[in-house]
Amino acid sequence: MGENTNIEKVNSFERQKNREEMKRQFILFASMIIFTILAFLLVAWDMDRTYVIPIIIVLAVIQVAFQFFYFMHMKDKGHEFVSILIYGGAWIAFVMAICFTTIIWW
Amino acid sequence: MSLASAQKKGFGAILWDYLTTVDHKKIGVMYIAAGAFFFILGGIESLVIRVQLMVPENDFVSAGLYNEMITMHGTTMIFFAAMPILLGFMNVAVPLQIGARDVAFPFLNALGFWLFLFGGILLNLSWIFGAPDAGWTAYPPLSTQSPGHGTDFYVMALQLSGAGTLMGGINFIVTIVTMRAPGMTYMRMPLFSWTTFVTSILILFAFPAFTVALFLLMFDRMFDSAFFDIALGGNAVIWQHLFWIFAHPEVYILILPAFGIFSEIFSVFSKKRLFGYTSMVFATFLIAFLGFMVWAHHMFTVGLGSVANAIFAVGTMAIAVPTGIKIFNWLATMWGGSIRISTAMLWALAFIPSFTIGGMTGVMLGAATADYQYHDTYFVVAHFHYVLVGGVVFGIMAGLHYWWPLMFRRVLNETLGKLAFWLFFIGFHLTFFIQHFLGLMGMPRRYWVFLEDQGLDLGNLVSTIGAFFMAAGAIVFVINIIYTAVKGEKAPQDPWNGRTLEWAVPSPTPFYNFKQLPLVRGLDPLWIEKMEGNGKLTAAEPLNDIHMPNGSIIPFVMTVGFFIASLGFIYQYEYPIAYLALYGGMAIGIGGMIVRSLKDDHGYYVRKEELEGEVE
Amino acid sequence: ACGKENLTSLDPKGYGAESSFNIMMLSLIIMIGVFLVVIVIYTLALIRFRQKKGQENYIPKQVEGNHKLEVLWTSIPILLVLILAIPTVISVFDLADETDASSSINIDVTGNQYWWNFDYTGEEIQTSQDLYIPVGEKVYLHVKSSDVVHSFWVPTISGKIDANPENTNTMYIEAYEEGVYWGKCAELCGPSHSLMDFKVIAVSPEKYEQWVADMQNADPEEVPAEAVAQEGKELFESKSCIACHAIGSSPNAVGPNLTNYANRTTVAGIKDVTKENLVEWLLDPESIKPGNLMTGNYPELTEDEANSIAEYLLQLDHSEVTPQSIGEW
Amino acid sequence: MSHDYSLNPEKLHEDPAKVTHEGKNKFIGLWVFLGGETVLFASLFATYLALKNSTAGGPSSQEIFGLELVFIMTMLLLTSSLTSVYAIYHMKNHNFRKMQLWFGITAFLGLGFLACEIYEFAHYITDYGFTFRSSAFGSAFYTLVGFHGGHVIVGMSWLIALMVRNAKRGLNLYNAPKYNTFALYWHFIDVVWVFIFTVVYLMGMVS
Ligand code: HEA
Ligand code: HEA
Ligand code: HEC
Ligand code: CUA
Ligand SMILES: [Cu+2]
Repeated sequence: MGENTNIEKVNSFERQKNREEMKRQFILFASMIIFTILAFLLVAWDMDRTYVIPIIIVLAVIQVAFQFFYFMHMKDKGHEFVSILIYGGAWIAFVMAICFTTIIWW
Repeated sequence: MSLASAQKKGFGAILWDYLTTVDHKKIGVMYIAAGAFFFILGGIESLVIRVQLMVPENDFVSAGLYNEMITMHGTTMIFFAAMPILLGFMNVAVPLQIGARDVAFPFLNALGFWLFLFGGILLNLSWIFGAPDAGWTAYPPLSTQSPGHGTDFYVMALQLSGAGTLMGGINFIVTIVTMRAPGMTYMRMPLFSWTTFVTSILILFAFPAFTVALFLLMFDRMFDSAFFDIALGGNAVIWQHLFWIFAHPEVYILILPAFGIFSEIFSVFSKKRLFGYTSMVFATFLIAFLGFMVWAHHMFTVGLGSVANAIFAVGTMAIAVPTGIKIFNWLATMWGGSIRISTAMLWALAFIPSFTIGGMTGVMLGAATADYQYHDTYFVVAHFHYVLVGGVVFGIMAGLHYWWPLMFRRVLNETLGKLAFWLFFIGFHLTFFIQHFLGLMGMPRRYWVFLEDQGLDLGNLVSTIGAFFMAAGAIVFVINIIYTAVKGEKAPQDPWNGRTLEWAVPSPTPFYNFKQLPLVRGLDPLWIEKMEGNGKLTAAEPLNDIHMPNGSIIPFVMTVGFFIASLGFIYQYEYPIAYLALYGGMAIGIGGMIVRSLKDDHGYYVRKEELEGEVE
Repeated sequence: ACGKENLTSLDPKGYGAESSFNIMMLSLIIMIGVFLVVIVIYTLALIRFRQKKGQENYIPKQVEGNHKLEVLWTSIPILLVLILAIPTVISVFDLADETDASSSINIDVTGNQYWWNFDYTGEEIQTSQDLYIPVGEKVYLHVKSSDVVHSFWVPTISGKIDANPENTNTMYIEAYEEGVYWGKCAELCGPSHSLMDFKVIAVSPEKYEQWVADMQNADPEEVPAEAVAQEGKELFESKSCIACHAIGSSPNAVGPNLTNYANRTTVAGIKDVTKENLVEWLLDPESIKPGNLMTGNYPELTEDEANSIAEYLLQLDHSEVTPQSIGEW
Repeated sequence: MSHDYSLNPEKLHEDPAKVTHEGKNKFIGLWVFLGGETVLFASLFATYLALKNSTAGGPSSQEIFGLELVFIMTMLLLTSSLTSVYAIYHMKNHNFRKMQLWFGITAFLGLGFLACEIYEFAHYITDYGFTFRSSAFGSAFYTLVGFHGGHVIVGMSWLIALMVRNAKRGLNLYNAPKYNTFALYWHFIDVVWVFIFTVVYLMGMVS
């Protein structure tokens, strides 16, 4: 088989499409970095925890959504079943987090 | 490899064949055989329990041994008898039912089986060194304080077999998503395939919680962490939550496949299409979904607070609705049909009243205020045996009679079958019905002895007698197996006038299942073809080479490695030498993984020419 | 045939047990109804639609389903579940209502492997195995465990509540009638889980007052009248019994408080109070309660020593209010 | 007869990871597995949430956590997620050498992350005496973060094995799905880390 060196020959339309996709991914990545920095800054500024905690959690959820939908292509077609699974997992995670912060004593 | 391999082989060759097989049909049979073995073990343990409780203040076994007995009985029955037998059925039937040549991950499938088997062996090794004694629920601090290594065996055994089960679950999900035959849409899948699918999803979401729980317990016991150590801020209720987040779905993991089996049987033996197919599928999903939302009904008396108790009580009762849909759909399937009472059907028929009683006592337990009385009494024991035996075991027995011809080319003897049924059925109700009253009359469960003059004597005696009827039934069934193997008649390819694809393949089923993938034209594809006078399925593809996976010894070797490593873990904090086993075993296990991933294994082809030569 | 009186949950004599019983009966009626419906359809189907001889080739109509029927058997169960759920939720909240706790009697209940300790908050009274409460009053129990999880259950009076090691649960009980009620431990806690019985002794409020006064006046130093018992008292102190067992008030004892031992309903929670049983316990507790925490932790006793100690313990009757005067158990 | 797994450069639009049946199975299989992993980590997170204040007199989160290191770790891991996207991009263009290069960078970043984590743990243990056995909080912290770290180690080994194994053979339809599933797994590890730095570190720092 050997290494595939025929890249020049490849379909330029596809290459274009892939490149666009990549550009979008990069923008997304930049926004994730911004979210992260924002979250760290919020904590570094030592603001009131009643605001900070919800905000950083929302930031985290958005970042994770980006990862799933774009980096992991959950938005693309062919991922319907996969999305249901992940939503299921996320729902269980949510229920567990609620329960373990409310009906366990400390 | 050639098709001529059906010739006589030596014992060594056969053994090697089974050790290396990745054929789902063989794996299925191995699951069932191993599960049956553990069922007998669990059954003998239950007989010891019942003998101990035959008369008040008995001392047939000691208190410590009694606790080991119930723990091993519960653990063995749930994890090493009921689950594997059901997984066996899935392996045997599902790929055929959906018209697939194989499962998605044959290698993983084999690995899953071996992990289960060695998990079971590990658990039972503990009989030699001191068995676990904190109940199958293993609540800490009792389980963290439990002396000896029993609980360590429990942890490692369940960790091993849990990993195996998870692999099985993933395998079936992917198989059903990607490998259905042309035309086999989701809404044309037989109900057993559906319940397998939903069960696998439950496995996928439930077992990881148990994995974590077991890790926490393992760390606390073996590495001095403090999850459940109250002095260091630990919290033992975390275990209870994690355990039930797993174990409640687990009971539906057990019952849903049984529901699937019954759906097949009611339809075939009533000669009628399953009534309300769509709502059956929907109800299955609903049960699975709700099943994850109700775990705290096992914890009503823990003191979670009235809001939690109220929410979980209502959620629990809600499960009655989808389950009721199923019961009534089965009744409606029989209604207007032409009912043949074979042994398989007999078990299915017995299931309806038995399970309904068990389900209804479940709803009664779900009423939190009443559960303050029922909890941890024999009322609960009665409830769960009604669903576990009256639901799951009856389902297994029904499935065994139904698919025996598919697996072994023999029909089980009907006379012996019916005898076994009646013995078991009568014994079952004798044993467990009266336990409801024992509970209400003040007998808590997990009681090594009950005292004299507490009005509990008669009930317990009756219960014990019933257990022996069950044992007699089980023995007759074993005799039936032997009798059928020796004297039984050869089964035709489609002995029950079946409706689904597993009855459309030649008998014995070729290892590639379908020479040509069938074209599915609707629900109950075989029935459709029969009604249109074809009697056999149209092929969806021209005859072609068939790609099959190679067998491999690696799953077995890896499992042995992890098994040795588990022993190393168990003894590591006493005998430093056990580290040798720990690291050595890990090296074998991981080595197997590395070999597997570095060595390309492209499988092999069954050539078109060979297939043409095959006679039907 | 409802089981033993004062043990069964089917003959409730307390508030909690009655609440549970009502829900049980409501649910039972619903279930019997449901079961009858299922069984009737089932039987009819079996009778009418069994394959008859000569019908082997008959092909029934292949019905897909029936919308109306399916709606019917979805909605009726929903309705039934609601009928059960509403009273359940109400009673759950009712039983957890703790508003009058501060004006009621409060008792700290501690589960230990394999005995129960009852500490009357503020009264400087400790008892074990026997819990005295006044009839007709709410008594708040603050339940916890000193080791593993136990569960406090007196079926005839109230449902159970777990004794957890990391947290205190509160539950109230109220007995309607005087009587001696059996209590049981309902959470697996080790080998002697099944032997961790106790009693709730419900007495009239007047008798309760008197009992409290008697207990508070009990003098732990009181020297017994008889010589054997005196010897027993000395042995009790010299054989290190006193290290674990208090006579008189002592909140943090390792073993059961023995102040009014002669008035006990049982020895070790399960045996009749007789000298033979007590001596048997003192000589070999393991044979009575496997895995108990007294075994092996005290110097070995001769039969005579055990006898003396038993004499001593069996004359510790500090109150006129005795279980024997209340009823049978 | 053996399977033909070679790539057809003319058919670039076909994602090499999903052409074959086995490839498709692997892809769905890994996603399914991730569904299970979600619950695994949910359980660990829930346990951590329940125990995060149970310090039993030992060090608390406010006393020991430092933002700088966690920030660096976060950046390393997030960037490695992007580099693996680049690698897959090159895979789709059938450019094996660039794909290997970007996966190499991914591995490098991952190792950097691991080094930081090991340093972090060592720092807690030696400077604060904060161990797995200190308190329930300690157990929960090391277990949660350690499980994630374990996943990073597994991911690294997987990636390095893939790269070494296939260095000489180039891209084909047999190994493309393997790279692809690895990339998915790697993103998931990143997802978990996003919650760890938020829930464990950031929430543990706010007073
Ligand atoms: C296969 C196993 C299985 C199944 C299917 C079930 C099914 C159910 N179980 Fe059961 N259960 C167990 C196995 C199972 N259970 C085990 C093993 C334990 C004990 C674990 C331990 O502690 O060791 C347990 C314990 C248990 C408890 C805890 C008791 C306690 O410890 O205090 C509760 C409480 O709510 C409960 C409830 C239910 C309910 C509501 C259902 C429902 O799913 C039942 C639904 C079915 C029906 C209701 C019947 C059919 C319906 C109709 C005919 C429609 C009309 C009906 C009505 C309107 C009521 N179960
Ligand atoms: C699928 C699960 C399952 C099954 C099938 C069973 C089956 C049986 N179970 Fe049990 N049981 C549990 C799951 C199950 N159980 C669980 C989870 C618990 C809780 C454990 C705990 O508290 O932690 C429990 C607890 C439990 C108790 C309560 C113990 C206690 O609380 O103190 C009792 C008591 O009667 C009991 C009895 C029985 C009996 C008589 C059977 C019978 O149906 C068994 C019938 C089978 C046989 C009798 C085997 C026959 C075979 C032979 C005799 C072999 C012959 C050999 C040859 C011919 C070679 N079980
Ligand atoms: C290590 C502590 C310890 C010592 C020392 C000890 N005991 Fe005990 N004792 C216990 C415990 C714990 C129990 C409860 C056992 C159980 O019921 O599981 C108990 C139970 C008893 C009982 C039964 C109590 C009841 O509720 O009926 C009596 C009587 C008794 N002890 C007497 C003695 C005497 C007399 C001695 C000295 C010779 C003694 N004990 C020494 C711990 C101790
Ligand atoms: Cu205490 Cu059981
Ligand atoms: Cu449940």
